[in-house]
Amino acid sequence: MSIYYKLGYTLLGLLIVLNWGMLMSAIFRKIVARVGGRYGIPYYQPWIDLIKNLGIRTTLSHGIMFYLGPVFRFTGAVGLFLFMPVLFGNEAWANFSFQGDLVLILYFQLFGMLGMALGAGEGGHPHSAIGISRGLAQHAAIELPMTMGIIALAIQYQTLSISDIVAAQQGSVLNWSIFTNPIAGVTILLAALGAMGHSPFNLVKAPNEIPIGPPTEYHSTFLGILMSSGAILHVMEAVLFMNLLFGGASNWFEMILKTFLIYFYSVFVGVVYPRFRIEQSVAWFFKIPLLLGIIAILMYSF
Amino acid sequence: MVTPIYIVATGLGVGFAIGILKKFGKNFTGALVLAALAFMTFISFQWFYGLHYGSEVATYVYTAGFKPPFSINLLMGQYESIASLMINAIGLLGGIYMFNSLKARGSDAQVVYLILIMAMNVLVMTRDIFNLFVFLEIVSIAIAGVILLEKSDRSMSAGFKYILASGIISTILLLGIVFAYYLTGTLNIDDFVGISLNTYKGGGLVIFLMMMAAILELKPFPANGWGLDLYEGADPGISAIISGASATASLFVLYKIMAFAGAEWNYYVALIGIITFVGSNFFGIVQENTRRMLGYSSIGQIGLLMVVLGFKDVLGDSTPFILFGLLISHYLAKAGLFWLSGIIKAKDLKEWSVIRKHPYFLFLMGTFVFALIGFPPFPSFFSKFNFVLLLTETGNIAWVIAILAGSMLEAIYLFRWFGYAVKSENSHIEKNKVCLHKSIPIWIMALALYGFSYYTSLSNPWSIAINFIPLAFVALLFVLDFLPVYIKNSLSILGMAYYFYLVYPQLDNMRLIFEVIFIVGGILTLIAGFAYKGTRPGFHAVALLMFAGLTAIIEAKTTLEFFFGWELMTAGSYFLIIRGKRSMTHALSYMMFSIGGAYALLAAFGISNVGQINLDLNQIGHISYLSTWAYALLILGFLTKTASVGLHIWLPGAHGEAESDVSPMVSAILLKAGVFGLVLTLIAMNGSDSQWSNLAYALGWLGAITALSGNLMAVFQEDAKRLLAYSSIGQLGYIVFALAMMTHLGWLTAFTYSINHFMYKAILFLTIGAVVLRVGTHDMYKMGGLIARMPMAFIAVLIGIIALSGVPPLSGFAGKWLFYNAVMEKGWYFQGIIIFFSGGLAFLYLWRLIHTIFLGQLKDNHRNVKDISIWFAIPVYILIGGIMVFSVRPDWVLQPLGNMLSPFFPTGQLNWDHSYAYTTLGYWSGTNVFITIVILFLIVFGILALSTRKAHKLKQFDITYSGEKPFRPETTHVAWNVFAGFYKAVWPATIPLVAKFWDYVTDFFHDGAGFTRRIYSGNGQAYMMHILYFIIITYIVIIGG
Amino acid sequence: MEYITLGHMSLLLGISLTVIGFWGILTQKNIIKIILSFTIADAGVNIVIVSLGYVVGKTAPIIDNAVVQEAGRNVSASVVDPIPQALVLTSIVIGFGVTALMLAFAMKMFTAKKTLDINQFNELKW
Amino acid sequence: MLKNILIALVLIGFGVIFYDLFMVYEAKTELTDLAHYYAKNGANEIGGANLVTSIVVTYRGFDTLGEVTILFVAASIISFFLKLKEDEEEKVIGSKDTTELLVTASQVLVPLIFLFGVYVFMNGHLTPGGGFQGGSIIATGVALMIMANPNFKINTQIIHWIESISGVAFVFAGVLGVLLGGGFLDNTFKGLGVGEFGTLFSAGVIPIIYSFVGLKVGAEISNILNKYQKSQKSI
Repeated sequence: MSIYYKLGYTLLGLLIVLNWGMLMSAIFRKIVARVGGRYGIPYYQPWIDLIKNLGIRTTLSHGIMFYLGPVFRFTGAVGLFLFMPVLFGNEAWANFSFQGDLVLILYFQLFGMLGMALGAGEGGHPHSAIGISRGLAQHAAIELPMTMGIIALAIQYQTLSISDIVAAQQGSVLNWSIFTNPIAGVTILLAALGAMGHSPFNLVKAPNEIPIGPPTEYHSTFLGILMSSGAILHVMEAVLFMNLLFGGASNWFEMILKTFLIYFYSVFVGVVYPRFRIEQSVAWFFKIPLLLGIIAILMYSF
Repeated sequence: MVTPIYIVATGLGVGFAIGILKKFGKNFTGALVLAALAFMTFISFQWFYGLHYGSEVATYVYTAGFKPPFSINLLMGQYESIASLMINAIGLLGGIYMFNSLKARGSDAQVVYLILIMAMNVLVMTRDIFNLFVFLEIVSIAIAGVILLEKSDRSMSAGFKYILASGIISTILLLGIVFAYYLTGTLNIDDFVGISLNTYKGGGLVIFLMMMAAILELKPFPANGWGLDLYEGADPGISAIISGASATASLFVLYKIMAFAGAEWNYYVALIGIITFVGSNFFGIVQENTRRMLGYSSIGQIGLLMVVLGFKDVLGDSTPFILFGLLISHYLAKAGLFWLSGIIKAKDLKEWSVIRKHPYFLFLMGTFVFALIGFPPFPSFFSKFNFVLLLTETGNIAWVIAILAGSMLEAIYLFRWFGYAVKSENSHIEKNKVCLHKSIPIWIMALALYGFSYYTSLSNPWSIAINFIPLAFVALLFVLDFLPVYIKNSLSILGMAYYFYLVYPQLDNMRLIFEVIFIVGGILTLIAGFAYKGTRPGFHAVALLMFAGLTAIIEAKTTLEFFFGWELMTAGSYFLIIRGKRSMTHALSYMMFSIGGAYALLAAFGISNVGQINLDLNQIGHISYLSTWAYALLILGFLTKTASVGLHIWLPGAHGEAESDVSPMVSAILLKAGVFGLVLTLIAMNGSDSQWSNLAYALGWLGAITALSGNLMAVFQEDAKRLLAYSSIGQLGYIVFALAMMTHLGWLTAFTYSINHFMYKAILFLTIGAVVLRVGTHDMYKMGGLIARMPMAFIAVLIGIIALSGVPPLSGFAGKWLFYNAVMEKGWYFQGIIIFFSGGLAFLYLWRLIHTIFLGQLKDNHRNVKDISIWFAIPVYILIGGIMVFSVRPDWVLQPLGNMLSPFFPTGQLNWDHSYAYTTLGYWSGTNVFITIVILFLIVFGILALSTRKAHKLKQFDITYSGEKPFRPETTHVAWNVFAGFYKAVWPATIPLVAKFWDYVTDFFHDGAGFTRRIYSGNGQAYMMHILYFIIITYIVIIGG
Repeated sequence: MEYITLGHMSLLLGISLTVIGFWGILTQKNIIKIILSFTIADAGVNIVIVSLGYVVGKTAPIIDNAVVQEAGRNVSASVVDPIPQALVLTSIVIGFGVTALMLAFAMKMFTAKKTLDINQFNELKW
Repeated sequence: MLKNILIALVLIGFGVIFYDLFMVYEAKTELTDLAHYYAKNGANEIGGANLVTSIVVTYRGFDTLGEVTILFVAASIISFFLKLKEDEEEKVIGSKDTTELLVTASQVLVPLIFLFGVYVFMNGHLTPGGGFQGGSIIATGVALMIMANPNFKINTQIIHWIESISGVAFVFAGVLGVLLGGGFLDNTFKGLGVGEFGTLFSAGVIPIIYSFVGLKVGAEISNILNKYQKSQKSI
């Protein structure tokens, strides 16, 4: 298939993912509101916001890095999509995942994060800095169990290629890693709570503490870009876990279903549990998840 | 050829004659004495020359016209000529040095001095044991007299104690002599050698008495309190004579008596020697008084020489080389130091900082100190090397350990002293005035030292191969030190470039990589040096010294050359590090770890030669005896340079406090020397048939823990350069870990990391250093918002941290990707996970680095700082270019690396399909990923640019914070202790256990020495008791036992 | 040691004098007494030297009429060993020199501190 | 207390060592070869009746040179060590005047003592005695004079002259030995003849050298005594 077809498919996929991501965030906010006894926003609110933000023509900038922050962020999000095989067994939807494997994904997540951190930094707003420092600390903590889980899977399947991992889980539901390798699966899911960044691990944005944290100074187009990349990122993280643990997806419906469940698993946890302080969340990841991770790997060390 | 008897005749004749001539005034008599000494020196020199070049043969001088044993005869042989030349030469120079102090005491003092020197000559030459005793007495009395040149109660009581001690010793000696005569009926030493005394009834006892006297003359530990008081109490000039000439003479006496004492004494001499060496150096570390400290050092050195004498049968033909190498270094260096201590009137070590007011003296002091410790190119270096090798060859490993331990102790206090001299506060001390006649002898000693260094290196069959061109270049730079920076800098760069051009054809790929890192890296960092004004005294010479050492270890074919280069590199880097503002203590600990490591290497090289001497560097690939230990020692030695956890405590301070362009030299470049060493060792280990898997496993864990602790500590630094220093520790941890995996992928990772770390750490250190030069502080929280003032620096740091963090698309990711594959393949999951976690931590400190310095709020006092100096920017951007190339075409680097490694690790290579790299586990195309990401980036950027093209820059405080507009950067810039929350979670892991441990060790030694040295109560009777007990205990050990 | 000769007795005397001298050196506090103990030890050693040169029943090594008449110019049969006597002469003189120097020291040390207690002269230590 | 025990142990230890030495000793019945040689040839090689003197001055003349040097060094050290400051030079040693007996006795005895000393070192090669003994005897005379009169002034100039001339002469004789004779300090000077055995002018130049030694020793010791006496002024 020629590169143009591929590009076409990719753009289409991106569009789907973007919208699905925005819908999910809308649903998320709705649920949170209802749990809080409020009515909540209409489902189309994110689109309105997005259009509004993109519509406003900003005239303000804190400088070049501030300017580049969203670019990094969006590139990171889209890149994640590009390097991730979204649907299994369909070359068209495998995007550019032939260019790199799991390691690429793991490290490319950080691309957007880093750029965002720097851009927000130049904004010079204390809240941004505070949010970022928390985010980095928490991410480092998440990294540990997450890596352990993923390594355990990689050992199990003796590969670092996501497509191969997915392929290995085909056939029956029982072939899913979550069943074939439950400990690693649980480890990853616990770490995923942090990765998704909902309460109790939402200290980074921490509404009503450091209002939305890093992006404090961003507005209009910048904010629009940030929102859309956020939406994409949410979906892509869900997709990652789907591919690793839940046998991937062979069509869009399956993909949407699975990502929805994965995503809302973290949302439900979020609405139940109050927010952790940073040292609490870090310490939390160093307890149960770490222990499970160690066990998961010990299983393969002998 | 003037017969040596004229040495005596001149000495005594002039001495007696002065009684009449004194009315011509003290200057005249003084000149006369000097003339006599000059003549004596001339005589012994011509004999030395004649005997050394074979135009003369060893000659007996008969007195009274009768042949021995009926009359006394003297012998002038080769060793005699050397010894007497040494004695007379130092006598002459000392006479010049002390001209005034002798004059002040009148012609009588001058006479005593002259006769002292004369008598020592006779001690060396005489072959009659009783005559030996007579002149020994003359020497003792004369020394007791010259002590009094210094008019003080201290010197007086020191002299008295000395007389008491020597009185006891001579009593013992006399008893031995007369009984020897009683038994054998002769007093002639040659006869003793002929007829073995031991065969006589009671002969052993007689020998014992004579040996005791001879050994006690050498001030053996601990029966040497009187000797220490002597060194401390006497005029420095006299101390120089005692430590130079009298020690030489006494050593010769011992040598003569050992000739007929019988072989069983060798062991005991060596034993007493090693006890003296270690013991007195142990006490030396707590000395605050310079002269006493030098005294301890002298006694220690003589102890070492006793060890050599004791092993003379083992060492065989190389005994003279080793003995005289050590003796001459000690003789020249110690004389020079004592004389210096006479000019620099500083009793307390700390006050030596005043020497900085005489830069040339500082240079001399450095020369002497390094010669004492046995650094190249000084004779002691070659002697120690040969000594250790020959000892290990014959399996005396315990002795080697003891010797190295003693040298280590000596290094501790000498370098502490030197550190004070170079660094400690000196504004409150006023400069001493220097008279020419005092400084000339010191210069002569130093020049002689260098001369002998060259001569020894030639005369030592093993060291001929050593390449002295770089050293010569360094020497040239020392000479040209007065020139301004830009000349010296250009010169150095040209020199290094040309040298690189010379050597690179001879190097295989692996060595070439390191040579490039060392030399090209060196050139790049030197370019930054153009930013400095003035002459920058001493910098270029020592920097080039380090690079000379680095290239020497690359080119080394033999262990000797390697060790030579290693020590040069250590010396150079030490000087570079100690140049930093507050780096006295750090430089010291750096030196201690380096020397410890160097000695570990030396011991390992020795072990690799057990059984047969084979200097070929590949010999470490075929270690048969104790191979695991040898490899452990080698690895340990190299880990001190890679600053692995446990041996790392020197690094943060040393790198953090160093000058802006020195930090990259010692961080990005120097650390790779340790890596190179590890690479050599592991290759050898891999090829050898020893059981190394456990060793590698331990090394792997060590690397992982190093990576973790290094990065973790880096997270909590407030000082930018220390942050980078800790990050270096972490990065080196990765490399060590990767090497320890001992697989193809592992080594590929290691080399990738080495190259990457060289590039981005150079970028970061250079840029941060340049920023520090502009803003004048290391503390990040004092900076902020600098992106507005120095965009060039910001971009550099941005690229640097992206590369370091390993985020795609930059080259850092290549390392990470390889790492995952290597770890998975090797199966070291836990270590691997620790490594990856450390990689995560890297983000924390990298973000902090760039954020607190360049982002956030600009401080008022930085509102108009300029961007970093262009001279720093040039190398930085060249390196950025390098990173970019590596990022776009990783295959250009990785493929050759792979080919290079396949001979060592044939299995498990990377497979390449165009730009795609495949392992059994994963795949990755650096080029394509780079292209994809860049395109994506540009598209998004374009869209944003279109939509926000009218955007204008806001002012600094155009933000609202807690409902109002801030106006102080300090209150708005989140910079101090930003990871407080994280710290609350992980603080237990940040306790500096290692530092605590080393502090404990230091205290232990310090207190131990401080307590035990109290046996030197300063009471004359106690000292005599020590002597008598020394005799009795030795008696019990040797005869009674 | 089948029978006690003059040699044995003087040797014993010499040795015991030496030990006594050592005793004095180690125990006496007064510098002058220490010096005297030294001379005692010296004397002991000198006696040892002489007694080692003793040959049973021989006379002094001076070729005078006594020696000549007794031995008809075969001197070696009639005199004791002259060498130790030569040596002892030397060692006596050396002892003299050392003692003189010590006394000078004692004198100066006394003028310096107005005491002769050796324990007062340990400002150099450790 | 502990100190005394330690001392006792030291003495016991040395008792043991010396006892072993003592056990080494067995009474000699004939001379060693070396001594035998001296006894046999000493007389005709050197021509001195006193074998000890022949050994001291000739065979082991180098030792003797050493002894002289030791005395000389000691004297020099003492003379710059005990040197007085100018103001002290003039002081008068305040001591109770010495007894009539001592003064008179000294006036009578000192010349005799000197004479005896000279005799002893002149005849060193014939009778027991020699340079050192003679010199010391002379010095006792000086000591007596000093005792008789604490403020007695010795003419140091003369002492120095005697001392150094005789010293130089000794060394010079030694060097002559190298030039004329068979080696340094060979004072038989082959061809000069050793004179008629047993008389004053025999044994080559031994009497002369010994006289130099005697003078030198006497001078040196008197010098030392002189310094001691003076240094009381500084107390």
